[in-house]
Amino acid sequence: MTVPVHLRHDETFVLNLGPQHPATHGVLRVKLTMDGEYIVKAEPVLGYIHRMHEKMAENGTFAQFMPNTARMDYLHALAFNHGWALVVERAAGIEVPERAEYIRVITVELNRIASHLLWWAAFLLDLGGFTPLLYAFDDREKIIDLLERVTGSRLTYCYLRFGGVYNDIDDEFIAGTRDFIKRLRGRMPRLYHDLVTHNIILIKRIKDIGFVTAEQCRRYGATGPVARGSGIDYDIRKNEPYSVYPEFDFDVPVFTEGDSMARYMVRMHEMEQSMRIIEQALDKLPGGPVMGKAPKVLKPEAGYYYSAVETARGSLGHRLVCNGDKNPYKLKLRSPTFSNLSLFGEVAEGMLLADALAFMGSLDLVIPEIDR
Amino acid sequence: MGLVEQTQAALAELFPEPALPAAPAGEGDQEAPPRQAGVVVTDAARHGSHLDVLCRPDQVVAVARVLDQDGYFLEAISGVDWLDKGQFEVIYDYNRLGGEHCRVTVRALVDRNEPAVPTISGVFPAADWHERETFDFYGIRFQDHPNLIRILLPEDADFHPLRKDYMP
Amino acid sequence: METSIWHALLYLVGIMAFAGVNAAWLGWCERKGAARIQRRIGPCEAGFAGLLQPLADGLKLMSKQLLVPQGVDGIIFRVAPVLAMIPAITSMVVIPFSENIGARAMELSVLLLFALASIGMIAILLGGWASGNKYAIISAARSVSQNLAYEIPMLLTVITVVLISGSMNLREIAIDQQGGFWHWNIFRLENGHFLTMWISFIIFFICSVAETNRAPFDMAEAESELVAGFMTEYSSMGFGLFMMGEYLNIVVGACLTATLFLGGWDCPFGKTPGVWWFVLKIYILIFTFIWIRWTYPRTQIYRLLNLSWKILIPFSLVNLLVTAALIKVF
Amino acid sequence: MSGYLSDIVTGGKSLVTGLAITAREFFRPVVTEQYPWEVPTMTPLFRGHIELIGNEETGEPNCVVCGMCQRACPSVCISLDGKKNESGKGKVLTRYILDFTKCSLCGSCVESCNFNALRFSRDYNLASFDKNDFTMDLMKRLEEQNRCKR
Repeated sequence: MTVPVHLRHDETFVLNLGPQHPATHGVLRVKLTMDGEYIVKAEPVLGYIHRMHEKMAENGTFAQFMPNTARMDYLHALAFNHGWALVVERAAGIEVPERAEYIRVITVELNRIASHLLWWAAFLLDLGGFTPLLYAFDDREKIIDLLERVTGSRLTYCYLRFGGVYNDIDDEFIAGTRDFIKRLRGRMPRLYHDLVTHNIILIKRIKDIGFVTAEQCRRYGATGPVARGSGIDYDIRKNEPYSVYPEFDFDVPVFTEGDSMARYMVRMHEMEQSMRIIEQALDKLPGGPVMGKAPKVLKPEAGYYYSAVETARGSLGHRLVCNGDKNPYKLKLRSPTFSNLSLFGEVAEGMLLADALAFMGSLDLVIPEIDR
Repeated sequence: MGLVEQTQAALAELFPEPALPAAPAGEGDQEAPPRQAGVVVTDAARHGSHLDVLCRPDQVVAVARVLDQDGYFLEAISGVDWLDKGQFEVIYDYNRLGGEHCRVTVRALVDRNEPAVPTISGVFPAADWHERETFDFYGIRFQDHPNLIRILLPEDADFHPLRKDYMP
Repeated sequence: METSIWHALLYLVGIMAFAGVNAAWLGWCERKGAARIQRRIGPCEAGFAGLLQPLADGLKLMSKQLLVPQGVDGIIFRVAPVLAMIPAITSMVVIPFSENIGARAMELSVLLLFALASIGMIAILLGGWASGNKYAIISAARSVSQNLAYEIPMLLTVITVVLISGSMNLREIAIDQQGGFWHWNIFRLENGHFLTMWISFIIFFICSVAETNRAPFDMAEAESELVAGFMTEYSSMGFGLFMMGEYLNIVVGACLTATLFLGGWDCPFGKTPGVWWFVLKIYILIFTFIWIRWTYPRTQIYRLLNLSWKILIPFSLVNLLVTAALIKVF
Repeated sequence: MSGYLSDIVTGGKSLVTGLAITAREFFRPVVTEQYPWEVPTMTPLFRGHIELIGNEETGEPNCVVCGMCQRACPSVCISLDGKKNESGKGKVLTRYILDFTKCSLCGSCVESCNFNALRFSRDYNLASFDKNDFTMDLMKRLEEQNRCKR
């Protein structure tokens, strides 16, 4: 509830939120011009963790860029792998066997739940609640152990290959995933909803805070849970189906209020939907190879290619320009949080500092993904 | 696919002379005769975008305004450095937020020595940061952009890293 | 209570020991309690079950260099942490630990306690203002408005207790509640006081949590917003003193709640009153402080002030009215 | 007025349920693993830094110095060279240095080697004060393994 107050522009002082600040989850710096505790103007300053992935893509071959994709959004690394694999497979015309598609969907959705769990934990930590973090990390640890069995790494996965996946999943993984889903479904109502979602302090802290209208989302290009919290029914898995998503029935949670509470509820429901997808994928898991045939050195046909993938934070786009030799000629990574954050300046005006942080937490920022 | 035709028609008024339907986008740029400005339908399954619009830099704002009316949102702005042809290329990607899916790619070629493209941050505020980033990496000046300064590189950097002739 | 020099010296040492031990080992209790709630173990390496951890922390804090940043008001910067510690310790003088253990039983001991509590508030304000750090200034402004907002309902609820016990002297209040838990102020059955006393107890407890800048109300030292609030610029013992001051405030808050509402050193079955009952009650209350801290997120400054001005104060006023009426009627 | 009261009642109830949940959690067993004392079990696919595979009898590395891993590595961490084999056919590995500071454990080298000469090692506590400890000589490491195997 941003109190409409006349902001005196003469007695303001500039406060640097970041780059070392507990609430910015990484090295984001926001230059706040403040009048007392009200924000007169907020201007995010980026680039503190910029590594120029796009130049690395141009210098290395297509396969050599796969490890980089996981270093951008380390919370949902598999979706970034998936995006890069998708655009190169489209460019080079590589077929992916059915089983590999299913394994990709299962691991990506597991990674999405892990990402939402970590977002929930960090969001509660921003709002001052310490204990939920430990409960969320307890669950997330189960997912990471499962994914480590299959991919070999715990956070920055390099699991997908052009034309399939690195190696097959075994029965222990499938059994482990089913137990995990049963366990999380058991804990969700009590530890997540009763302890936190229905808590009056939390409701008052994030309800009616940080209103983002659908028009603002469209003009700033915000996608993912931020857009779905403002009433825009846009999920790439449904609107622009890729991989084998059309074969699963899951619904896209959309809330129309557009405040932090709506974005919070969107992500909590999305965890439930991801579990549904995983269960259906495990039931319909076909046999067969996990690696299609792909040439060792890829030389895709010259042209312009674009692929969009739904990550936990929004639509990740790869704009690829090839000129026929073994290196990508140009790769532009459209990171979802880059656009989601661009509306922060406009929405945070007139807000309290504490509300601005609750709003920033509900945007679910991952800074290395913004700075690339 | 009503939406694609409808958008194509909306964009067609901007380009009076008929577009060359023969060469779809990016097919062997060198041999095919250079495409006139125009709208071409491309195969989305492979190239990701339904419509490919090649336009002159000064038409960029007009195209943006047409797409803004149709309810598109700006997904990304990327620059490409065609060193051998001595040209920069700015690619605008527009997409639909919800409803039927249709992605429009607008490409504008600009001379390499004095690259100047009018800004569309008036129409789409999302373009503000994307244009600053393209300026940061390529040095393409976006005319009357609210504050065209570097966004990702340190302020005192005097180089444009993504240019093909950039040697660290 | 004769006041010979030996008596004073004995109590000086006794209170300093009690304060020192409590300030250090409450940190240990907090970390252990938080760990158990979060289903982990907490400090368990230093000594048996981590009991030497506070010594290790204290040693570390003392060995660090006290940095006084440039452009800081030197004197106030150094005085503020000490000022945060003094009221917490001096208010232990008037707390009646048991029948014959109690440093000084003054007539207006309740009033003295509240005067000292506001000195604690001033210490936070000075600490925040003197360190010249923007975050600290915001935190100082916040803590003043918060402590002010929660002092009033606290006073109003204490007045209801004083009305019932008839005296401002903590010892008399405690003696008045002797003889079994049905005599305690909360469960006092005669002339229907238990009704109003329950509301006073809850309001008083909320206010003491807010007064010590704890848990849902830790606006002054909000880690995720103001980095470390007024303690941002303090290092080594400056920070240490502020932390110990906070823990001692919790002890004083718990002692006050125990004395006013839970019958001081009285045994629940009225047979063996003694100081251990008093200490047991304090530590149960302190555990609830810890318990609350590790359950709830932090409120926002507006909700905090609304809670006090719009809910706690009206309720405590009505409560005061009802108590006065009940006394008049019966 | 009713909104005011109902707000307090529902708020109070949610606070009490919150306390009840944390109380229940307070008494439940500990979930965390005490690391230095209890070591977690290692998954089969764990990726330590890479190491050479020696064939069982002679203990010589299987590597034929084809340089595929060197080319596949995105961050150029592997540098190896070999000399002509006396009997004239093929090459023998003389030096194999891995610069682990730049390695991103992507596995391209292990995948690109089709002579079964590389695999992921399984040691994970690699802390050291000196950066040069991480430019590892995998040949020496293979000899040590062979020596301690005998």
